[in-house]
Amino acid sequence: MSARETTTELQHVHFDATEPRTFRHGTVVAGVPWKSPIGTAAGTYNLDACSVYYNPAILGAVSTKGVSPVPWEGNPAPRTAETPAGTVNSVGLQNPGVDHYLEDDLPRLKAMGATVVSNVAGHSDDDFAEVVEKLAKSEADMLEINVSCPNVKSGTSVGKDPVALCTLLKRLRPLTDKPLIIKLTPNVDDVVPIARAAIENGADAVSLINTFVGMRIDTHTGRPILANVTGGVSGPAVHPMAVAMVYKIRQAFHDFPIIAMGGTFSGDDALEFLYAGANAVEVGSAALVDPAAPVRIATELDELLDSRPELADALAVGKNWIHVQD
Amino acid sequence: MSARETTTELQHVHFDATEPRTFRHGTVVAGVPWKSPIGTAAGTYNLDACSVYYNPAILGAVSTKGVSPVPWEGNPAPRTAETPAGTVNSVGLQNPGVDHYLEDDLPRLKAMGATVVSNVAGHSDDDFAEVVEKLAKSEADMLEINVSCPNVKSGTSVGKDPVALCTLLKRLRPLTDKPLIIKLTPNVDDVVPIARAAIENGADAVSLINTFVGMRIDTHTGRPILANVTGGVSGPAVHPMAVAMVYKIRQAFHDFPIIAMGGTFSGDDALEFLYAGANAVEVGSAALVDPAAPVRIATELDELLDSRPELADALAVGKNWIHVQD
Amino acid sequence: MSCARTFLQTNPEGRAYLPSRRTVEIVGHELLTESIVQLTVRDEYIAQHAQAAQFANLYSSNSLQISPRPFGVAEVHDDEVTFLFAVVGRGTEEFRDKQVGDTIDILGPLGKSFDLSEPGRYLLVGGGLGIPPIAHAAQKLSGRSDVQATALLGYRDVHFADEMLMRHCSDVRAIENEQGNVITLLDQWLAEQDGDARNLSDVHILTCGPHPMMKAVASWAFKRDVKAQMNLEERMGCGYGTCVVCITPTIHGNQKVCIEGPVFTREELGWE
Amino acid sequence: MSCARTFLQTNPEGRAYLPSRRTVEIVGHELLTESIVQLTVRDEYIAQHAQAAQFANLYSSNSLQISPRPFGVAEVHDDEVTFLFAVVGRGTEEFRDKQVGDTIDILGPLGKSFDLSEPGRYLLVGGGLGIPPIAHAAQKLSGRSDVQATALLGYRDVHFADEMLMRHCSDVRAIENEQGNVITLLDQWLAEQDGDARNLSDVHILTCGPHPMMKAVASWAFKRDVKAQMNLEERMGCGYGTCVVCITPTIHGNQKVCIEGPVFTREELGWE
Ligand SMILES: Cc1cc2nc3c(=O)[nH]c(=O)nc-3n(C[C@H](O)[C@H](O)[C@H](O)COP(=O)(O)OP(=O)(O)OC[C@H]3O[C@@H](n4cnc5c(N)ncnc54)[C@H](O)[C@@H]3O)c2cc1C
Ligand SMILES: Cc1cc2nc3c(=O)[nH]c(=O)nc-3n(C[C@H](O)[C@H](O)[C@H](O)COP(=O)(O)OP(=O)(O)OC[C@H]3O[C@@H](n4cnc5c(N)ncnc54)[C@H](O)[C@@H]3O)c2cc1C
Ligand SMILES: Cc1cc2nc3c(=O)[nH]c(=O)nc-3n(C[C@H](O)[C@H](O)[C@H](O)COP(=O)(O)O)c2cc1C
Ligand SMILES: Cc1cc2nc3c(=O)[nH]c(=O)nc-3n(C[C@H](O)[C@H](O)[C@H](O)COP(=O)(O)O)c2cc1C
Ligand code: FES
Ligand code: FES
Repeated sequence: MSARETTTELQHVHFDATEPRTFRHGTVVAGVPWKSPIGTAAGTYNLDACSVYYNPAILGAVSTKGVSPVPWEGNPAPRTAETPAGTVNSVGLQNPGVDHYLEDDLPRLKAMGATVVSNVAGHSDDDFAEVVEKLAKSEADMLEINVSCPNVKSGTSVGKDPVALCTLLKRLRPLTDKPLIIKLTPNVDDVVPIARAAIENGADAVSLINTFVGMRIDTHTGRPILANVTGGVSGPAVHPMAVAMVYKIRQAFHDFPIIAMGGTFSGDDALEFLYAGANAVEVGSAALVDPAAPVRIATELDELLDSRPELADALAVGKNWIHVQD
Repeated sequence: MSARETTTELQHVHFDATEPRTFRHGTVVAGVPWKSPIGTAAGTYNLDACSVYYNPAILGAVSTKGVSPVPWEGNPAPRTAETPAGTVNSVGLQNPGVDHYLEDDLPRLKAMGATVVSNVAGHSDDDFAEVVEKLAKSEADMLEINVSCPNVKSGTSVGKDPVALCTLLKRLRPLTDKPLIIKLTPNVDDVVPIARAAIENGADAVSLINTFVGMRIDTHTGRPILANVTGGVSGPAVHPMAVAMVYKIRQAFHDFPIIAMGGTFSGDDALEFLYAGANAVEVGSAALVDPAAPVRIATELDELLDSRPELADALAVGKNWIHVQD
Repeated sequence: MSCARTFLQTNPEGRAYLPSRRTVEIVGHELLTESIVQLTVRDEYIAQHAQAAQFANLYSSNSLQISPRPFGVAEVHDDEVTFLFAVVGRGTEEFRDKQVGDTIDILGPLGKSFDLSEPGRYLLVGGGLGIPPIAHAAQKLSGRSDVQATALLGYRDVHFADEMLMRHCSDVRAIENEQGNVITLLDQWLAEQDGDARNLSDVHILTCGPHPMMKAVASWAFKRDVKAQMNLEERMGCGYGTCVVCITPTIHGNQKVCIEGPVFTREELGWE
Repeated sequence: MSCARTFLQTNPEGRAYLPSRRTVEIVGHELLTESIVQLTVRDEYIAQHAQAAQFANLYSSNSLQISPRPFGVAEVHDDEVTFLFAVVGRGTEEFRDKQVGDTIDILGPLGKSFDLSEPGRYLLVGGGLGIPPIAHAAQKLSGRSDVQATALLGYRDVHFADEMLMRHCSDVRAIENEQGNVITLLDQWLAEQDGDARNLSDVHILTCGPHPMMKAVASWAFKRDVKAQMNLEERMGCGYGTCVVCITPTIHGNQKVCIEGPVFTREELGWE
């Protein structure tokens, strides 16, 4: 492989994320200003691991790993396998619990100046309510309810059922004034009715997509690679599906905030989401293979938005792009 | 890019598909013997275009383009866009109609000695019934009912609804003694109930996956690339999702024939499907980027099966692999 | 893959087998302008069989990008095949960055050719990156005593293909955007004709270029009842006729540009 | 990226910024056996900072394959960093086919190192492709007057790393499968000890190799109450601690191999 190809595909090379920087183009999501339309996606930003590569305060927001009422151990290893242009993971929401998060990660992130989206994990409505109640009194800027994890038992049952989602939201909404984001799964017949349930029952935004159910088998042994057998596929492979889902929700609801994610590896990928109708974009897998990727992508997008003033101006005041279908 | 990498990734290079060959390992699908577990996937094999690259009779089977009661013009162009490790297409089942198929493609394929899976397209139960009735009297070896096309109106409504699928099968089953395959969509909450509806209502096999809904936006213009806005994603990108769905159906139904497709680009990819529980594998997108791909893949798989006698012996008598979960 | 052997075999219906996708060597690589590349590969099979306006698929070496990149054959010498292309996206960027000695995957020749069977006056009307197949047509016509060829070329700015055309055609006229377009050249050409030459029944227009240009050429031809063959461009899924992705509306319904085209007559397209 | 500048900056909490993924040049590339490659890259930052048993991620140049490939640093000279790896899959096949002068993407150094702070006798027990970090430990210990190092190496067949170890360690003992394994070597070593040397309280085992081997070494150490540090291997999603993919059960619960390891003490793992 020559160095030449590298310049097309791996633009992170020679990119210095540690240089102090501010972006010209920001966005507003459910009333919360983001310094860039780019944030990090839940489960791919760990404070200790990432903050030595760049300052999280320069990004639009940092979505943190899902926290549950008590610490969770997650699934056994191996928890990842490579897939074409992606990976499949089965972490299963291992996390040290909401109390640890409130004492450690959250105050440290806020002290750094970061805008924080606190991702919430749960096995049941009770779990979600308990965590939301605790986060309600915290410094978190937004709460993101993960009803779409394919790696925990009953992880997506609420996220696939508009009625169950309605029940959950009726329970959570009174618990907090903070913006509530519902994180949607792509593993559904149609994402629009689920988004509608979120929108009509008090959510302030939706975020999508979480991962697609997938698996890999080791053909030497004939056995699944993941100890959990199946996992969630993310990365460039899922980008076109994510764009379609964002677009469909935007066509159905012209004004509701959407945070998009799924395979964003470049500023151009992010721009595609913004044209599809997203108000902001989060970077997940790209950060796993290059810690500085969110900053690189935010920098690339900032430049691309310079020549798209209409889109940039809309985002700056919390509006989004709508394609009028011919 | 050096020639070296080519040898890892693009094994079709210097592969002569026109050499006469027979495979050591075959399979049996719903009673129909296939000379290899590898066939072509519907919509990616056109007789005139492909038969000048290899003899279709050497493959397990040839799934032909979906045919409808009358000729269909499909969607406007552009109908394809590239996606990471895949493409998204919006052909919309353009085809010359079942009568042309019965007069031209089918007899020619049978004269060549090919095993033929006739793929059936329709907007309604009436459409499907009309085509199945005509094919029932033909030389077709198997009929595959496409209730999973994301590119035509009401293309997937039956494929997402177990009740509608049951109604359709009750209608089709009496019309023919030929094996009926139901082609499943991956755009569902859960593929198992749909497979169950097929299995319990007289289908002889299921095939999966059809394409995932996806789209691309041209970031220079901000507009969708496909004239139809959305299309169906296929190619390596979807392989891990397809493997998971095949595996889930196999875990639920240990003995029912499954034909797998989705991103098979090598013999190893096909082997993964067989270990997941498929009885046969069809090649779609790979054939679009190398006409000889199905033959190359069949040749690679044949060699891989030499060292997996247990799997090969099972397939030879119409059985499949089942993982006993620990 | 041995092309010779492949070509000797036939399928069960007696049609000759064609070589499938293969890896070939790059033997020439030149930047004609900042964004236009002339690429030459060694492929005996295409060199021997390509007809005017036939094209070949080139493929990215990056497995993320699986789709074919179709390019018209521009010129053939011995076993070498030359393409001319503009750098517009990821695939063409990658091809620009290749070097002599590198390899590239290829499939072809593909598609229907211009019909050059009749004698008469041929007007080869090319615009921008539509010029390559026009150049190939000129090469195929050159040396024929029963035809008279005139190349009418429209450029945005740099005249990147004049030289290539002049190797095959004694009458090459080119224009750039600032001065006009190929219609200007067609009008000028027409004005020069006198006497019997004003009867255009022996004139054949072969054209390739941007859609609006070809539409304008078709309309020019229609008004004067001149025969015209148009070489279309469409996004392709396979390039060899198997996927029905690359259609264009014709009077016979949607037809595949890659195998029923890329050449269509004005009448087939119903362009007036 | 300028490592120097990066290293001078600190994050809002005062921790030094680290260089992110970058492209480096391959300056050495050698096949030690048919399937074992010695790869040397120029990376000043890793060369200066890597501690024994730290590792680096290498990345495929093929965008289909995004996952990191972690490899232990085996040896460092000036600004050059050497890895030893077995060709087992797509990524390592690609790396085998690279050449001096090519580039490769890298991130590191990553992970926790062996604790070499105490004086005493170090037994460096490596098996197969677990030998690279053992070699690096030997390099780090070499020249220290307060320690005495013995390398005990187990190979399947070819002794691909004896030479490297002997550069840093005067006492290198190796065995191949046919003759026994590292436990055989440990037993032999123990049998040689007499007098005060039979008191093993100053002995530190550092080990890396296949899981069953390390388990056996841990059990050997447990029975004799010898301190042991194990260098684990696990599939990784990121390699720098952000994704919680690479866990191993410990007495403190699941811990990340990439950042809380790859080195764990026998006690932390609860291996007996
Ligand atoms: C029959 C035919 C002959 C052609 N001959 C020439 C030629 O001689 N010289 C030349 O410069 N160009 C020619 N083109 C256009 C050329 O194929 C595209 O410019 C090229 O594929 C762009 O590839 P990319 O990867 O750089 O662009 P990207 O935009 O990155 O490509 C993404 C996908 O879209 C397809 N695509 C993008 N633009 C076009 C287009 N205009 N036409 C068809 N597919 C497109 C690509 O093939 C690829 O599959 C021809 C097209 C056709 C259909
Ligand atoms: C901390 C650490 C240090 C290592 N040091 C060395 C070393 O010095 N020398 C050496 O030969 N090997 C070492 N390994 C193992 C090495 O990482 C794998 O052999 C290599 O990643 C295989 O890559 P592949 O693309 O050829 O294999 P593939 O099977 O094609 O890889 C697919 C994916 O699985 C991962 N994977 C496959 N096998 C392993 C494995 N055994 N451990 C972790 N991930 C794996 C790959 O990284 C990749 O993401 C180390 C592993 C770890 C975790
Ligand atoms: C290792 C890993 C862990 C994840 N953990 C979470 C999580 O805790 N909560 C959540 O809502 N999503 C989680 N996700 C999903 C991502 O936030 C994101 O939605 C998904 O990966 C798609 O984006 P990407 O393709 O950019 O990675 C995780 C993804 C990965 C790869
Ligand atoms: C261009 C194109 C046309 C297709 N047409 C049909 C069709 O007519 N009927 C059908 O059941 N599936 C059709 N499919 C779906 C394929 O048969 C297959 O299920 C899907 O592409 C996944 O396999 P792959 O990744 O190997 O392509 C089509 C796919 C493509 C790419
Ligand atoms: S591109 Fe596939 S039929 Fe023309
Ligand atoms: S590999 Fe990501 S935390 Fe260890």
